[in-house]
Amino acid sequence: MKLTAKATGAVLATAAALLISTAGAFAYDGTNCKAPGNCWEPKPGYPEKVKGSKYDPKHDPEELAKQGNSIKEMEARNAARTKHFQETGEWVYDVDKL
Amino acid sequence: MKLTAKATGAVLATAAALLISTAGAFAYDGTNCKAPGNCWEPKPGYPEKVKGSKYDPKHDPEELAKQGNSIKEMEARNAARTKHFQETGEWVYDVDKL
Amino acid sequence: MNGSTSIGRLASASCVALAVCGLLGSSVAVANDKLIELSESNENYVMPGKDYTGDNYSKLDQINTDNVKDLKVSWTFSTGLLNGHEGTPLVVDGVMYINSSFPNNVYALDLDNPGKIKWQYKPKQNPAARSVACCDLVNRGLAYWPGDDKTPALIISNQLDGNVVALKAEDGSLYWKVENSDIKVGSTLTVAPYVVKDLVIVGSSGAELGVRGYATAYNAHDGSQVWRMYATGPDADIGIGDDFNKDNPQYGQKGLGLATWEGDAWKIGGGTNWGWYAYDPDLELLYYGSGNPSPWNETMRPGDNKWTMTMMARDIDSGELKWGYQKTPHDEWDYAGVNVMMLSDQKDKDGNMRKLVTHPDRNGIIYTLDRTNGDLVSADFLDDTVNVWTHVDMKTGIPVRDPEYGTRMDHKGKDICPSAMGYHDQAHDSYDPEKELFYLAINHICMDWEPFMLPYRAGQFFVGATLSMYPGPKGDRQNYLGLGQVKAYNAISGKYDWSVMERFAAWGGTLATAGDLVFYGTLDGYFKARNSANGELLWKFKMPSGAIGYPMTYEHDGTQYVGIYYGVGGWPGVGLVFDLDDPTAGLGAVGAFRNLQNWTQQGGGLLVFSLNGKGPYDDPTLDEYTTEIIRQ
Amino acid sequence: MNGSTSIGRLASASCVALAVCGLLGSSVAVANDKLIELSESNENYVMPGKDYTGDNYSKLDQINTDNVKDLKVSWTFSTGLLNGHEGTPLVVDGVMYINSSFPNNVYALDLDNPGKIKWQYKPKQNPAARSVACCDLVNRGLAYWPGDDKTPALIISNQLDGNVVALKAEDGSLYWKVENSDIKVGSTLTVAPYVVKDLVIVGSSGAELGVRGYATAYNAHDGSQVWRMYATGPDADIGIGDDFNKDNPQYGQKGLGLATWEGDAWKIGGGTNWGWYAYDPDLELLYYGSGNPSPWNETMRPGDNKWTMTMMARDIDSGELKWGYQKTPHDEWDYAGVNVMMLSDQKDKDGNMRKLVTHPDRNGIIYTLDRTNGDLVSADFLDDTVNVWTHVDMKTGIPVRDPEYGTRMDHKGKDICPSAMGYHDQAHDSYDPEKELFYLAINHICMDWEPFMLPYRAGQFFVGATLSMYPGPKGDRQNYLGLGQVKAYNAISGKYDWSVMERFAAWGGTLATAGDLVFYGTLDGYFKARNSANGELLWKFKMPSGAIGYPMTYEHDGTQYVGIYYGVGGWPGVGLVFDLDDPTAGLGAVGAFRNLQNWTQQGGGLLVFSLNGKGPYDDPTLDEYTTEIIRQ
Ligand SMILES: O=C(O)c1cc(C(=O)O)c2c(n1)C(=O)C(=O)c1cc(C(=O)O)[nH]c1-2
Ligand SMILES: O=C(O)c1cc(C(=O)O)c2c(n1)C(=O)C(=O)c1cc(C(=O)O)[nH]c1-2
Ligand SMILES: [Ca+2]
Ligand SMILES: [Ca+2]
Repeated sequence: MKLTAKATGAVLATAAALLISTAGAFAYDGTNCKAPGNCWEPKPGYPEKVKGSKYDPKHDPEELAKQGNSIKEMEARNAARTKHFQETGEWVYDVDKL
Repeated sequence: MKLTAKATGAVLATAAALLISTAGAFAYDGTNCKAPGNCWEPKPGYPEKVKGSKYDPKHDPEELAKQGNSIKEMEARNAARTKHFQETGEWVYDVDKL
Repeated sequence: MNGSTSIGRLASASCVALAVCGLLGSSVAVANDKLIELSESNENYVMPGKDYTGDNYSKLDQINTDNVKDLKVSWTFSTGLLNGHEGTPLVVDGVMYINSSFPNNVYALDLDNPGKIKWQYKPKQNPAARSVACCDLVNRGLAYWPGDDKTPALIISNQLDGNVVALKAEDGSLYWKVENSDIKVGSTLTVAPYVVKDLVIVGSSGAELGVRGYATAYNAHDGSQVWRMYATGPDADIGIGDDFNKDNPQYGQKGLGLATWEGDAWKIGGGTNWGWYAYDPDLELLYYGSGNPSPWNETMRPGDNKWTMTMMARDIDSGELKWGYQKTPHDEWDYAGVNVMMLSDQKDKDGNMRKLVTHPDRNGIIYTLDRTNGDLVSADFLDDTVNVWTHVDMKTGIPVRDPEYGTRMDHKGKDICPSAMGYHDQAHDSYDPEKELFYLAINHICMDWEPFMLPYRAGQFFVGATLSMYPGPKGDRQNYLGLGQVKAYNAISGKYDWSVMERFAAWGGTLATAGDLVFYGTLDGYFKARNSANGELLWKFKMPSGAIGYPMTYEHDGTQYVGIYYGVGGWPGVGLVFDLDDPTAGLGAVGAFRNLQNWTQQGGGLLVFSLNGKGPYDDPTLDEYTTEIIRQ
Repeated sequence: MNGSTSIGRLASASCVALAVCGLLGSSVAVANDKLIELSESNENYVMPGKDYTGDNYSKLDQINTDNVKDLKVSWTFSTGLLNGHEGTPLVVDGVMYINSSFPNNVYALDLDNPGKIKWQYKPKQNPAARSVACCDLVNRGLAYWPGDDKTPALIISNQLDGNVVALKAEDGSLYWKVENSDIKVGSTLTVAPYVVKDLVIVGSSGAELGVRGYATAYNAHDGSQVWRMYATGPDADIGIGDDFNKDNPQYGQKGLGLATWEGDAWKIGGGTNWGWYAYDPDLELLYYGSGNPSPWNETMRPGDNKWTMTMMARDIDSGELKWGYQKTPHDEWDYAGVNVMMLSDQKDKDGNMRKLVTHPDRNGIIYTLDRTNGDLVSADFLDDTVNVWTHVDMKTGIPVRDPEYGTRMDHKGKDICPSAMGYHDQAHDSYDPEKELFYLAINHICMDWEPFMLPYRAGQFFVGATLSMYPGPKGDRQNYLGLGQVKAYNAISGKYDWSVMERFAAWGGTLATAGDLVFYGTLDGYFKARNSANGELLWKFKMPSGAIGYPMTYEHDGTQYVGIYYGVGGWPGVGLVFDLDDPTAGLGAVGAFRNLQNWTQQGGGLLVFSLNGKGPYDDPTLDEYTTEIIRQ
């Protein structure tokens, strides 16, 4: 069941036949890359960028920032815990008690 | 380990010894019965009736009636369910749908 | 029949005789005969205790003292629920019926392929039921009614929320469903329903919430109520007629359900029945025990509190109370009297053949009565460490107290043995009619007890005592171990042929077999087999979780299987189940069983054992989706 | 070593050599060597997949094709929890460490007396964690760090609530505890931690809630963070340096973590890693896969969405990404790329010995890469019913799509194979280095998929697609059966030596042994052993509940044991676990697995098997409270 481009065999033949007969939107195949590893193309009729299109998710930057902020805070708390542990040999999880 | 009144043996002997040496309130032994099967006596210093005593539970008659009322209602609902079942061969639990 | 003289084994012949004599209505007789007949087969297990004797004894001897060491798991089933799993499954005609803890799912498994569920019934229950259950969210089993020409065979299940459901045995669909207990007033159902003739007997729970107990008989055909009898109140409510206790008037007769209570206290006076039933088809008497009076605080309820704590014998058709013996008048310790009733026919000390009922009670005494009329035959301590009683007056039947261990307001009772859990609680024991030995699953727990006053509010806990429980004198009080025993007891000699201490008790009970074996599961999760003649431990298995149910056995396709539920819980497991720490929580159980969590965790399911694990999947292709292997 | 050429088995010798050469810091080298040494012993099972190769292969052959029919349960343990039980226990020096579903209790059992719990750790977790877990409340296992002269041996447990706890292996007491993931922003932990040297590697979950994925290395000594690397965003965050993908520049190199996303979408772009790790001690590379981009609705995130869906090789000390191969650029189907990585050393088609990493991906393709540099060696369909791809372009590595089976807004994709569950999900597979065969636990599920728009709100589900799932073309679509396969795969020939359909899939994975056996548990609760050479079914056992974990094996006191968790759940079990009916609920799993409940119910525990059930309780007096029997 090899599926390298060069492979042959019943399975691939079926798949290839399917490809030709297929209706619907095209899919990108990696032949029109902006750069290596950056090959995506929008499907016909769909926007290249969603911003301003009818598919604009209109993300709230505040929501988008929440994960990063939360991680920063966790890292700071963890660092404080480790520091206390290194200094005292005692692990205190509750940072209010450090 | 027989413990009929007539039985003897180490266990009972111990128990009897205990009885004699025991301090504290007396316990009724069924020898002063008002009637067969009605033999209880209050412990010394405890009331014969709690009503009006410092141990009066002051039961609320409305609370005391709740179980009886609930059972009457359940029995009526069950009877309605069974009647419907006997008449139609169909069991309907929701009495609002009978 | 192996020369057995116990009633269940003789019953079928008698019943046929009765039916022939025209004493029983025909459809009634048919259903009843069918159940008796089924109960006699080694392939079935149709009711708690195996047959109407409740002796939980099987004539199967394929597994025996020689080969029990080769007992291995054949197959398993998880119910999908935690909380304690009590009771034991039923087996009828190659189908196993499994009960479970709240919300009381019911499963049917085809023994030819138990890996696929034949049907399942998963009721949606009001979750409020959880908060009024006293002792974990347990259920003690199902009942089977064999059906007749009008009505299909039924599986009956009591739900914690107070509903009784009858399911078609064939497909699990609902046939009828009635309300028996109202959780709004604190009344629940944990008891296994019990089928006699065309009646379904249903008990009640909730004496820790002031519930006035009753037993009800429903007509299996349509769920209609045939009779309902209470433990307290007017004679008519209790089913007391003119001939009540006629052979033992000293036990008390009329009017006592009111006269032994102050005012209306009988209306909230407990006496539920959530334990086990037995039935004598010749005498047509149903045996069970009523539970503790309510509240636990004795000072609040002057009087003997009849007919709580009573061994009862009721006429099955009318519900009438034929005799009743109150074991613990005016209870001061929660010695709820609902324990197992085991019927045997044995020669008494004088050599007279007697029809007996034996009952290991919570109060530390094991009673044997003449089951025809309630005559007291013997009353023995379950253990020599019982200290609340000095003895039972055999004439009056009254147990004589040691006042040192009584309880009362403004007093903290100490070192009281047994504790509120009794020296025996809900365990379903067994009786070997060959050896004339009862295999008792005993608690070894004592307590301190301090009452307090509290008002009655319907649907709320109404106990009024704070308890500390700990191992009895023979246990390890430092480590809270040694909380149970297993004993082989002869009701005629009063002797214990053998006894052994258990770490946390065999809370669920025992099974005896003609293989000279006694089986039981322990709270700490061991399933054990002992030589029933001498107590020698022959085999054990570590189950996923502790047992609070009792083992059963059946034969299928020529192989003997032994089944047992695992799933720790019940009263001793409440600390584990609800994650409680305060030793007085769980009505004192948390402290006593504080170490149980170091041996077992919650679970919920069934293990089925056989010699060398023989079973349906010895052919591994059974229940395969396909046996086709594609090779390239 | 049996002539095995797999890396884990060669690693120890190499490491010792390295240490001698002074290339490794001494304490680091010691801990690492110790773990490798432990992993080589048949008596231990110290990490997921048994050793760093992740091949889950054991040289034990006491249980083999001849005698596996005599495999019986030796002992059992319930964790006290329901919900799916994934992963497998660890065994180190005669002690077994057991993980469990939420709240992630940890248990240590002494194998000499597993009936008594050696220690237990029961964390109190914020119950809110339950509502942000995507796929049941699972946990994939524990890690063991062997300790050194400064710090005791540790058991590390990832909690669903995002905390990582290190417990002293000796007594279970807390050693350190850090916050890795914040449930308030939808981030959880289900992945098993992974120990390499003195580092504890921890992944992340939550791409169904828009969580930007990362892997973190903590210092085992004090919980300090050594490195944290993301799947998306700036190169520095991802650990991309100058030599990234130097041998395969066509995979992409710098800047793509930003350039392949529109705007800030990478901040909520998924790429969590909750699957399995492997490690090559010679190359000092850590292998794992990043998961799906977020949201599932592809229209909302133009671009290749790098480096989600990527096979990654990171330098263990620095976390630097040495090579990365994105299998599914711009995912349209949730083909999360986190699956198991299995390291093998095999001759390629040209006869050259290669250091390989094999990875059965969700997207229906099984990849084998040169693990030194990421060269694509082979990419085979997991089944010939895959229809989303026509082939993989072996030069660019890009899989070529059949547009018929793509997804997009305002379009309902139909008959897409594989479904979102992939033809392979979290199963931990195995590899037999003797036979050079991979034993793959495969899904056989297809789907319809319809996207919808939704806003991102931190901590809320952010999926944007409605799914219906059903059996693949070889299954039984009428009855929703035939949802899985087990296959033996040769990565060099690309051939499947044997394949067999399963009713509901072997969701948890497989174990291969030198006894010529492959073991696995199925969702419907069967534990099976097949002849690993030809697939023949030799043995099976019906477990209490379905399996979603994978088997392990160890030797203790000369006896070979096989262990496996039961406890159905995970993504396929969400319908059962949360009692859901809507077929599109559970992200489509409820419909596909609607029939699972007819074979199994929830449970949670461990079964341990041996030949004839041999085990510690063969001496039934072990762990008795007393052996004294009192006879009267
Ligand atoms: O008085 C009652 O109504 C009532 C009910 C129950 C029950 O329903 O389980 C128990 C008790 N009492 C009780 O006293 C008791 O010891 C007990 C133990 C158990 C158990 O299942 O372990 N249930 C009950
Ligand atoms: O993207 C994620 O963060 C994430 C997490 C998890 C998880 O943590 O269990 C699963 C998935 N995705 C997932 O896509 C998936 O198929 C899946 C299956 C299971 C499981 O345990 O059965 N978990 C997860
Ligand atoms: Ca009670
Ligand atoms: Ca995912």
